[in-house]
Amino acid sequence: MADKNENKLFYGGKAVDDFVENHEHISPISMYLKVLAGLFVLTALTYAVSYADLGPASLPVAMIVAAMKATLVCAFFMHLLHDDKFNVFIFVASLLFVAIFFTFTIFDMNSRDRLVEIQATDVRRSDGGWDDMGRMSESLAKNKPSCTDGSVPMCEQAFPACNPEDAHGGEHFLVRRIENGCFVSEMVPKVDAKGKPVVQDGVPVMVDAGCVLPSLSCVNPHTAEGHKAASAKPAKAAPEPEGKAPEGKAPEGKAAQ
Amino acid sequence: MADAHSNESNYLTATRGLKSWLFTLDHKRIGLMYLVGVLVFFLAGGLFALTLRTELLTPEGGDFISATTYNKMFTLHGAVMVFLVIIPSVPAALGNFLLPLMLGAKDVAFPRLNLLSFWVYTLGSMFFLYTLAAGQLDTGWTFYTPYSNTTGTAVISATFGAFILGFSSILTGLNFVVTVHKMRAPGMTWNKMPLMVWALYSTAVIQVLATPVLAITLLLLIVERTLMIGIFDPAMGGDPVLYQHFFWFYSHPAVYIMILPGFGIESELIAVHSRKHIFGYKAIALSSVAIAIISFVVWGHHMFVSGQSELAGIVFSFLTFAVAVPTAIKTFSWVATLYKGSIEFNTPMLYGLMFLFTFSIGGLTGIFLGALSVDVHLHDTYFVVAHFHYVMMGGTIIAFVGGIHHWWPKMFGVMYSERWGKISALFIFVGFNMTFFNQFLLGQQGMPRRYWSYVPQFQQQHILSTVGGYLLLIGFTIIAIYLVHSLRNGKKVGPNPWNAQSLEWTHTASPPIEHNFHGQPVVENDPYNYPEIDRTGASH
Amino acid sequence: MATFMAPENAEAKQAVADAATEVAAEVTKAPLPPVETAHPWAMPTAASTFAEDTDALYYFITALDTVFFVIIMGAMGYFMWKYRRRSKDQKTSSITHSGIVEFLWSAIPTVLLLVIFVWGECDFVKQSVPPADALDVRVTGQKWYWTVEYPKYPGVSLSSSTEEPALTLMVPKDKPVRLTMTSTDVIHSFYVPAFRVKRDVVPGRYTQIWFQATRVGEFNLFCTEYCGDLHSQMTGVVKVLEPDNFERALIAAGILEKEDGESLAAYGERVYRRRGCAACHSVEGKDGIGPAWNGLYGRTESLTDGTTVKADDEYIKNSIYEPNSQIVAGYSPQMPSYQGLLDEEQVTAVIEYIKTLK
Amino acid sequence: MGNHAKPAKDHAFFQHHFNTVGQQAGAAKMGMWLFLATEVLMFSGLFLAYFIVRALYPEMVLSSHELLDKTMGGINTVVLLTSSFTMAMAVRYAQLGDNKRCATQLLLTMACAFIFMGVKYVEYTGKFSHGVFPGAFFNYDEAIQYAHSHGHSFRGLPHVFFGLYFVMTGLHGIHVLVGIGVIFWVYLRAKKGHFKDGYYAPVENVGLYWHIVDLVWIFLFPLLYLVK
Repeated sequence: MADKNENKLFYGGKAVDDFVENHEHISPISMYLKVLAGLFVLTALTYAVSYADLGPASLPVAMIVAAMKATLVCAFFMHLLHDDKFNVFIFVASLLFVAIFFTFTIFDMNSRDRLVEIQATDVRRSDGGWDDMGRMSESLAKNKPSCTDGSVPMCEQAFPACNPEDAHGGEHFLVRRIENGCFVSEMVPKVDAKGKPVVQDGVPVMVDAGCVLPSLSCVNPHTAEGHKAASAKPAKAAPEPEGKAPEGKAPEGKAAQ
Repeated sequence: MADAHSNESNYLTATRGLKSWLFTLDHKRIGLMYLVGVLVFFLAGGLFALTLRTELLTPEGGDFISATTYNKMFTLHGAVMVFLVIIPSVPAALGNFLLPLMLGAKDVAFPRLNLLSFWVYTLGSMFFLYTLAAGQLDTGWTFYTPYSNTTGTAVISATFGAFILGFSSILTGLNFVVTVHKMRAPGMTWNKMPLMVWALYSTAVIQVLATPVLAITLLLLIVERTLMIGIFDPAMGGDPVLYQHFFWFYSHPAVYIMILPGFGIESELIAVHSRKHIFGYKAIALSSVAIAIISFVVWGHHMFVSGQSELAGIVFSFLTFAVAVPTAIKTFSWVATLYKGSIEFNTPMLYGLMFLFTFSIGGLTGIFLGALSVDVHLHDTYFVVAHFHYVMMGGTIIAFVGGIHHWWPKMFGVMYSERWGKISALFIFVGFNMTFFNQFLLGQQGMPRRYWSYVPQFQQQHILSTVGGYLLLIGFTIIAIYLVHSLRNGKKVGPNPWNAQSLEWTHTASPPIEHNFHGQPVVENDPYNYPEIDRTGASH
Repeated sequence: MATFMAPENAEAKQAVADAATEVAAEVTKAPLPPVETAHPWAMPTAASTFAEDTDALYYFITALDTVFFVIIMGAMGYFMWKYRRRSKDQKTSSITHSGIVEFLWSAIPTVLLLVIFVWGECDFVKQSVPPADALDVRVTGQKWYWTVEYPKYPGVSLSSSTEEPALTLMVPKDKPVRLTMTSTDVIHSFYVPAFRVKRDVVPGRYTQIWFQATRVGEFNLFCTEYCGDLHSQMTGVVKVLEPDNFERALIAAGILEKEDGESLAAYGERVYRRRGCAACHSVEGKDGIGPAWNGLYGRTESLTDGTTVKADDEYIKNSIYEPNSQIVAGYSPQMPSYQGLLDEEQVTAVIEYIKTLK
Repeated sequence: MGNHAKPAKDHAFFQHHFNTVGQQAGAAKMGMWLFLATEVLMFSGLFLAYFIVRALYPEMVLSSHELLDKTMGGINTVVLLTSSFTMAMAVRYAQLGDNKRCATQLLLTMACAFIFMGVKYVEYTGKFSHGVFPGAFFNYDEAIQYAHSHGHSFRGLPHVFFGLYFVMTGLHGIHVLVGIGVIFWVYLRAKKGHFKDGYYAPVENVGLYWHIVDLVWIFLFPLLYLVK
């Protein structure tokens, strides 16, 4: 029963007479030129906009311009406008799955940080006691400046500070802390601007503008070198942060950098 | 092994010599080469598992292997079984052989890519073998950071191997999607495709969409380990939980890459051997696609207790239950297919029925793990181990073994010993349940997974589990012996020994000819329209 | 933050000390008796308020699953028997689908699954929000032991041991307890089956669980996130006490000080067992993650940088405070610094203890 | 364009397992689109990592990216867009069966790709010479000095940002190199006059690949170089 179809041609499940199927769309050169011009204009736009300080709007604007450029390339250079609809579907579906990936992961990251800030958190002080960071960040949250604005940092607490010094030429160490309710990690030079060591006994003790940044004992998994916060002395006569929320000393804090 | 009914050469005899196999573009030969690879690694992975089980006979660690060896063994067992056995088992081995035949095509759309995919698989497995030689791997198959960043074992070669295997998987998936879209025979509408094809198609969609994320995850892991850029490693400013998101975005859909083809085989087995039209064809077909899509939004249930936000956990739990529904629909449909059938208890059907038993347990126990508060207790315990073995082994591997038995006469034109087939099926059924059912009980009592020594109260169940493991070994050994024996001494069979209705049985010889069909087959019939079906209309 | 006040006068001090000795005798007995056992088919001992909730849902799902399993397998078994092939040309039904049946077996499981979801979610939310008056406990996971500290009781510290089930966490009965946990190396997971609580302990971040124990006794503590060679030995014992005894017992068990009349070496041995040294250093000649301690003192060790060093007091002290400055050949730099965790007296005691090991 | 019908199956590059040339071309193109989908998802991982790092350490990303040269990035964007245009033209000439013009356009595309890689080389070596290496090799002392000399200062952990920068642009660069390879392959085929009678799928598919490389850069450029 199969033999009767031996010499027939089929395309898309139907018998066809013509062996060659023509379904391409050939665009005129002028159209390609127009698209290229459009792309150049948008590039110039996004380049120019980057010099204008748009603040938080900067990212969405840049992304919208990029998306417009991408649409031009897809629709005309890649012929999606005239292509088999299923190919369009494949491309859109891939973007959809990217969206799923982004949405859920970012959702977790966002809701998680808030939770850590509210509940998690007590940090071991240099004297071995514990401070309740949950309450600190609560009080901070009341008049909290923008997270991206690093100009008024307050030194509240250090997170586990680690010391990847072998990896970094030995002049810096890593400190994680909460700043304005935001997580900040920094590589801090072991010697401050005045040449004063900020490391005592191999322990990162940050003494900066009246803020004491005690740190947890820390281990760099790469060298497994551990450090333990020793006593930390404030440079100015700031009150010992004995489990107290630091509103009092926060305002005169100064940027570490 | 020449065809008993004609002197025509078949795909096995068309050309000769090693080169004609290694550089073949014939999907059937590529499928067979995959089959050999998969079975070799199944043996290796199984032996790793038996080593673990033997160590666990006593609560004290160290009476057979050291903790370090134990950790390497369970890592290799997991990695080999996942990346080298289960993922390629049904799609790449059986699927390659069957897909064009079932669609009425002469080959897959891209035969060269298909061969490349096989060679990429071989290359990836070489990296795993190199890992064995170069200090092994002790991270668990999930390569969680920061452990994988800091351990001294050969993480890079293993992850690079998995990275390469990912490409093999992508190429197979891509090939299958295009083949299903473009190469269907005239008359083969979407509603006339065998359910095996639907399952392979859904699998291929996941392979194409999820595997690239695994590739980038493993690449980032390699970069993290060599350059320490600080994405995943907390010591460098990264976030270890982010790694888990990246990993499970691939690896949760990947468990459906593993099980969906098993569903496909099950549909064929149940329908053919009970001579009934499959019940709820559309529901089964569409639920495969639904599972493929929903599987992308449930990955967070691997992270309920990992420090993921509670809110995210709740969302993921809800979606997890959503994926259970299409799975339940399939199971009910298979059972309903048996209703008023003519059930023959031959070896493939025994595996089909065994699948229903074991997979039901696997599926139902998934509900425990989807429920948030219960999962907190059961997470990372033997309950999870038992659950995924019931799904992956009781589901995919049982279906795979059943599929091999079902299509063996098509692949080689010979029949194996039915009696030994039944005996080994019994061993596997008893051995499997003995090995893994105990582990549910261990898990509910709090026995953590990946433990080399344990508190003495768990010993009794561990012993049972280990004995079950050895029964499985006996069962699989019997299968290996009678199948190999049948190649030379098996009874020759005609093109359609089961009297099935899909194209691979009705339109070509056993074994098939080199180019699958004489001319272009045209589909007029439903693939489940068996002659025994009573058409008088009085059956309702 | 309420803080523990040291007793003021001598009398009170003596009273506490007496009580402490009394309880200490009870809690430091090693090894601890085997912890909870239960019937292999049942859930483990229920010892927290969550346990009842979790078990209720667990049993509900079990019952539901059993019903469904019996239905599915019953139907399958019945069909297998009823419709087994009797003759080659046995006719079969032409039925291909049934809208109503398919709707029912989609809808009913959906509803039941929703019930389970809501139930599990409510309990989970309850488990996620600790009450404000909970007793604070800090847990640090480290390869391969737990350290537990109580901010309210400065100086109190409990550690698990990889060699024997060691008292790791003490909590009062019927009082909520909040654990704030972090890890110093890789991910661990804190799991007490009897309380039905589990949470990963992640480096660089804090995670938190809480529970309220309902039963006095001793319970298993497991690490359930794979963390390396001694993962399966990263276990401990959780002890639930009557609230009346809790404070005294905790101080007795948690403060590690040299007792009157105790030899320095004996004190060193206690430090060895209580401060996690045993996780890596054997005293019986088996080299573990770190060198064994017997015969160590006075030996000449060759280091990874090719030099040699004599294992004297200075070297051992340096190895405790700055463990990775001198690594013995054949070992990897894995040991955390004990700067600030062990005081001078404890280090001296440990060195004395090493001297006694031949 | 129905004037080049060849009745028999003796079309030069027809593969036996297809039924018609149209089926073969359609399958090839669909395969390419699926491959592009995998590329999109693969790069999405890197973009997600970027967004997460940005969310965790906003001031770090903002202070670090100042060190990248916007102008160089801008030039590369223009170069890559131009190459996309020439590639589209090459496909057009292949559709028309004009192998000679097609080859010329492919040559221009390759030239642009080489310019792109050249600029990248200058950028990379410029960074490396000042200690700006990815991850652990980042030399804080040199890099901070370098930043100060340009009037910038780092906040936070620039090694993470530059780690990501090198991985993202590096992986993109690898794609450009692969692109040069495959464009050269179709260039040789165009030279041999293979593309005629409606057979141009290789040029079209290489074109699609090249455009996706362009697309990735369209997003990389603002995110890494421009965004404040």
